[in-house]
Amino acid sequence: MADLTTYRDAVSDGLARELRRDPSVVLLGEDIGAAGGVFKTTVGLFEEFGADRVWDTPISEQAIMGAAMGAAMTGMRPVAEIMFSDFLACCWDYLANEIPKARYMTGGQVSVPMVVRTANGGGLGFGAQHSQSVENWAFTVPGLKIVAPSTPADVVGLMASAIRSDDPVVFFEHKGLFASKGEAAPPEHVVPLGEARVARPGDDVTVVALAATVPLALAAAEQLVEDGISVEVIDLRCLVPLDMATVLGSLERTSRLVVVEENPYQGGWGATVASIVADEGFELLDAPVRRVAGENVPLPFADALEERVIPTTGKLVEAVRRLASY
Amino acid sequence: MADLTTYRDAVSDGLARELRRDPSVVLLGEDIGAAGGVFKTTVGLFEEFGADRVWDTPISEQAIMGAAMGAAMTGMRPVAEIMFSDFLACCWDYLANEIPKARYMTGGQVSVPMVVRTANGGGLGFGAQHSQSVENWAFTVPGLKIVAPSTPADVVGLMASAIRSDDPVVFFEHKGLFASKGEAAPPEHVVPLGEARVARPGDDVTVVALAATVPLALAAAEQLVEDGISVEVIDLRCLVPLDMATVLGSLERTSRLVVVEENPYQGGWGATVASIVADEGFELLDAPVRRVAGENVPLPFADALEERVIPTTGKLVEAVRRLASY
Amino acid sequence: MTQEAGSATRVATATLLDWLEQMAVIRGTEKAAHDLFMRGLVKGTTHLAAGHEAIAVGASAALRPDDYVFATYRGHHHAIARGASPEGCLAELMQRSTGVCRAKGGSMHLTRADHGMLGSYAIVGAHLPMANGAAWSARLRGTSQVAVAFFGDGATNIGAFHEALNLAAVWKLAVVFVCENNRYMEYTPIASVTSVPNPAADRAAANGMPGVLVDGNDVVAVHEAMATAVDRARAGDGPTVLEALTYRHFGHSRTDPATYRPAAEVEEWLARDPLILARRRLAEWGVPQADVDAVEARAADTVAAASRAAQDAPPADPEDAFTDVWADGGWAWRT
Amino acid sequence: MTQEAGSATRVATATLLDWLEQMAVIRGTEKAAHDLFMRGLVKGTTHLAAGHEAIAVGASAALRPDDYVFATYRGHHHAIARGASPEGCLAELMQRSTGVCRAKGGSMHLTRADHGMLGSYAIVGAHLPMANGAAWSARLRGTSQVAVAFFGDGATNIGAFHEALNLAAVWKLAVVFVCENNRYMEYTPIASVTSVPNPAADRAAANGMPGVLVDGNDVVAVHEAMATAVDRARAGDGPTVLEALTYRHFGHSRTDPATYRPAAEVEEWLARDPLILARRRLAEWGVPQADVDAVEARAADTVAAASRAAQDAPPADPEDAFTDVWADGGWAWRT
Ligand SMILES: Cc1ncc(C[n+]2csc(CCOP(=O)(O)OP(=O)(O)O)c2C)c(N)n1
Ligand SMILES: Cc1ncc(C[n+]2csc(CCOP(=O)(O)OP(=O)(O)O)c2C)c(N)n1
Ligand SMILES: [Mg+2]
Ligand SMILES: [Mg+2]
Repeated sequence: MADLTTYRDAVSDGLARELRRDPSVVLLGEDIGAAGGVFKTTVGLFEEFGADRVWDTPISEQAIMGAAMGAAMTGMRPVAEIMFSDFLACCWDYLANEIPKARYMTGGQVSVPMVVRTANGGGLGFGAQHSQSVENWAFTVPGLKIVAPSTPADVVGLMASAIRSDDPVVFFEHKGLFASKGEAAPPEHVVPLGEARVARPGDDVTVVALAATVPLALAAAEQLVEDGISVEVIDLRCLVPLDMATVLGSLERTSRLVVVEENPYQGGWGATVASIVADEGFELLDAPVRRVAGENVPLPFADALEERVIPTTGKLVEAVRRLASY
Repeated sequence: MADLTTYRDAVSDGLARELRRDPSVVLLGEDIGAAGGVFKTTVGLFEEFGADRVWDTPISEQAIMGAAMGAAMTGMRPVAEIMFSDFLACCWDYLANEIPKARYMTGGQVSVPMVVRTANGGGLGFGAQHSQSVENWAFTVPGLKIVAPSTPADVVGLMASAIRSDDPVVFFEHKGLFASKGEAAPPEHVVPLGEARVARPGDDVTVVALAATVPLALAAAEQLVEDGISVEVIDLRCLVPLDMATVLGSLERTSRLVVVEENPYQGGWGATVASIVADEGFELLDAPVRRVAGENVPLPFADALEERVIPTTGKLVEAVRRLASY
Repeated sequence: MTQEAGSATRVATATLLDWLEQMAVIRGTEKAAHDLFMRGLVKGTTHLAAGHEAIAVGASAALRPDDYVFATYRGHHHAIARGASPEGCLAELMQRSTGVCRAKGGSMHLTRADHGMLGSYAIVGAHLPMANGAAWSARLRGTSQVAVAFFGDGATNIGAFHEALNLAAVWKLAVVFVCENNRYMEYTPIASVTSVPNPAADRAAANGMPGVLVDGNDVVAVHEAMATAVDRARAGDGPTVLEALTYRHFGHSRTDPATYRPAAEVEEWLARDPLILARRRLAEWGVPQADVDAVEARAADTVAAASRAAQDAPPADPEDAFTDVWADGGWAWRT
Repeated sequence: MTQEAGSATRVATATLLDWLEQMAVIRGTEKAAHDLFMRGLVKGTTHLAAGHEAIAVGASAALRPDDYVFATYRGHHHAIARGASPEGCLAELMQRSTGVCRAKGGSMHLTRADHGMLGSYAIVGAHLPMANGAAWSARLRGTSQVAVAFFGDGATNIGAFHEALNLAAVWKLAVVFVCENNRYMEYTPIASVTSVPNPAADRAAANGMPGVLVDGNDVVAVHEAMATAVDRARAGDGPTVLEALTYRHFGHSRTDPATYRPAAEVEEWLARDPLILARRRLAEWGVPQADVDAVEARAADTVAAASRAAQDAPPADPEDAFTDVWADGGWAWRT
């Protein structure tokens, strides 16, 4: 079996590979230099690549995003870190109004090949302002590619594609996965953007998952074997491009869909997946479309409360069971 | 017949009524004072209520939102104007992380009874950064009530409820409707939050609309009479609270749903409506659920291009026709 | 121009003893939080303010009970200085139903609204504009309340800081902006990412208000500088930036061993511990050691009792996850 | 400290004649835009820069062709000063396929990337951090390009302004921040909502850089002050804030009659029209009126031809709505 590595180390590995390959790649963010990042996802990069490639910034999220954008427009491939994804709110103008629109509104004169990396998601007791899954914010904005890997190998392979992309990419690293382990990425590993992965094949119910809900879905699928329910787990990997072909293809066999997403139900990306299925896949369906999502409340601090409002294996198992017997 | 008034004048009327009624109501925003607002939606208020009730601010969207929040926490009912809804991106932290979470994360110690008013939507050739429909951004955040009126009377009635609400409300005024006319609101007019309005009853297809897509849907319904298709148009009025009872009730009769929303398809609020219907209303449906939404591109400047990417009566007519014959 | 504030006044001995006791309670509570974390009883993240006590106690002593305070994720000291009980704070950290925020906020969001402690906010800089709002509201309601925002050196480089200062000056709001300059953001020295030597005070002139530097480890000096700023604000003369120089005793948050700080620097600042400075001053004033020991012992008792009570308190109620979204107490978002 | 820049140097006569011609082309194009709007040929919103010409022309004259410029929604003058053709600009406003942005941007987003004119941005303040990025990139790539952000007085109160200045100073970036202070935001006087008299220059010191005031209607003075700032930037000595005092001849945007401005103020500034000032200087230098008339006539011809050509150009292609979302030219977001 291949070497195991953590998702956390895969982030710095993925960054290091691109920094080595392409001198136009440059990193910036808060505490990412000598400190190695507050999540230890840039450890060793400052040492290997030096202060000219790895830049510490002030606490100025707008200045970070603007600097990355200006540099991307003029020949660099900057990778900006926004420490917690909740803080995207402090520079949302850049993701909502500037970066994704520059090419379009200049009639194609300008490219913005940059990546925004950010630690996303809950489950660690960080409370209402440090635990959100905000990929649904980015999903509202045409012009952004959106990546959210679930395994260490995908972190590396998707990071390569993200950095090499001539389009702006928002790269969500899930805080709850940093300590998780998986096979290390082979050399030159590249995973194209927009290709979902069938994480577990199955025949009865299709479960569409992303990032931290992928291991959750796999655990649920394992449990459901006992019920005699065969679950196909699809890891979307990206929200844009969105691989609906894989989802609809799976439904041709299963006819039953559960989407499991960590962000709140209202305005969640799972709703878009569900609405496409309810339109284009209507004739495939033998049962209602279900969504297991975050509850529509802010995230509470206490573990016992947080557990109540984010998706869990138990909740998904329950939802699949009910749907299978519909 | 009752007096006609414009949607634009209804905004200042709605504000004036609450300013008269409750001394704790106070307005702040850019150019809202003597200038009467760049959309002329605060005309006359500075003159009637004076500088102590109507405050001009610098171009500091974060300072505006923070001031409103701090004042709301300490006994006032501020109404903040963010000139174009696109600029919510410049103070998104307040809508995403601060205002909607304060009550919850303090265990109920704090109330934030404030309203954020903003001019939303396209169709006027203002280009990529001044034309967006961003109610889908707000919809991703639990803890915000979301209002988007379509008629002058609703502007007044929903403004009353929004300002009197002890919860924070985002109030989207549609730029494309400012010049439109409708019956003036009677004295003491109050429309409760979260009650959809059947704008036109019908039997064959349910069309769910909001703000500027309501008149668009009504025009389509009128056109479709010639096809012998009877359309029920539901004006949601609010996204939160979301009146799904009215939508599902209508589907019990029509069994066919089209949602028409101006924001981009990806991440649009219509997806959430569709996903609820695909779940709870699955057995009611005789046909796929359709969404006529903005295309997934930034908004172009030229009229002929903008027309291609936002919902139009023609596109809705076509969608309903195809669905009716499904 | 940035001014330097001294500590000229001599406060009453009893006052300084009281301040020492408050500082000792805060220090003890921070230590208890640390110990409870080591024992696995405190989860999530915590940002201890040990070392910053003189700022909270000195500044709060210059406020009226009805004034408003807004703090950061590093806010235990302000919560306690404004009257939150150590028990309520520790219970919050331990996810007990008796926590000040019923375990829904956690360490980063301690709040006691009934004491004018209007919350702790975890997005750097976001609460400065809120303090403006509270001061604006006080003006509108015709009270003479003052609002205070406490924030770190790192917050001075974020946009909200600038917007807040400008609006406060233009509207002549009764706000005091208190920067706790502990020389570091998370792990990065503030000097390495800031364009001026005194990140808060040196920006005051750019927004037409006084910028004052004060020794943040000297509770008497903090009180004096704060009293001046508060008087100015209450008199309607507008806002002040007060930059208090200090140092944190622990790392940034519970996972940080703070190895990036030079040993000599740490030593120098530990020698200037605000409790040591207060004790030294009491000794200089001839206050008997026994009196000092008595207040410190009482503080230790307070903390021990608080820690016990918090540990004995019932866990948070999971059903509370679904309360307090809306003013009606519930969370319904649709029909 | 805010400094005042004079205009000491005497530029060559031919140079000043050239600048006058450029200013006349800009003025003529703005007038044409206004007329075309009155005739219903220009839709959407436009923000005319008539009155601001000396800033664009004087500043651009101090730049190299490979330097970078970022402007605002009020950016016609910068686009033209950087080499965008009046025809391309008017065609953009008239929604023609020959518009500089193929009618996808409009008046507020004029861009000529091949001339280093990297765009016009319509969210106040957002482009200042971008200019930092371009300068940072130049440093990383080892070129000596300079980046310039032009912005209004109103932009100085928004957070991005402060964040941009600080980072530029800390990283010693080759940026010049040029404020076009025309005394008003949309309809509100900047003085009524700003805490210092010179909204940009008085904030420079708070971020450790020089802040310079210059007469923005004197093209020679603007050029000189800009040249100093650009030299400083190119030499690696870091950023400068340049605040150019000026006035707009039209209202804020096409719907604004600008009745909020005192008649005497308007008169005073119209008398200080940058074109009048340039003509007067040429006369003082003894340049024959015929030479001046010749360049102005040529400018008028340029504009007239541009306006005709733009009117004759084909309308924008509706299918262009679906291009340029992604680098591959398309807009596919799903399979
Ligand atoms: C907008 C934003 N950016 C980044 C962070 C992450 N963060 C939390 S604390 C901190 C350092 C703050 O330093 P300082 O203001 O000096 O306060 P201190 O922690 O030293 O008290 C950072 C970067 C945040 N919470 N909010
Ligand atoms: C963030 C943001 N807030 C508000 C606006 C609306 N707006 C457009 S121009 C303008 C006035 C800007 O004034 P100034 O910076 O002085 O530039 P000028 O228009 O005078 O050139 C305002 C408020 C905006 N575009 N962006
Ligand atoms: Mg600090
Ligand atoms: Mg201006």
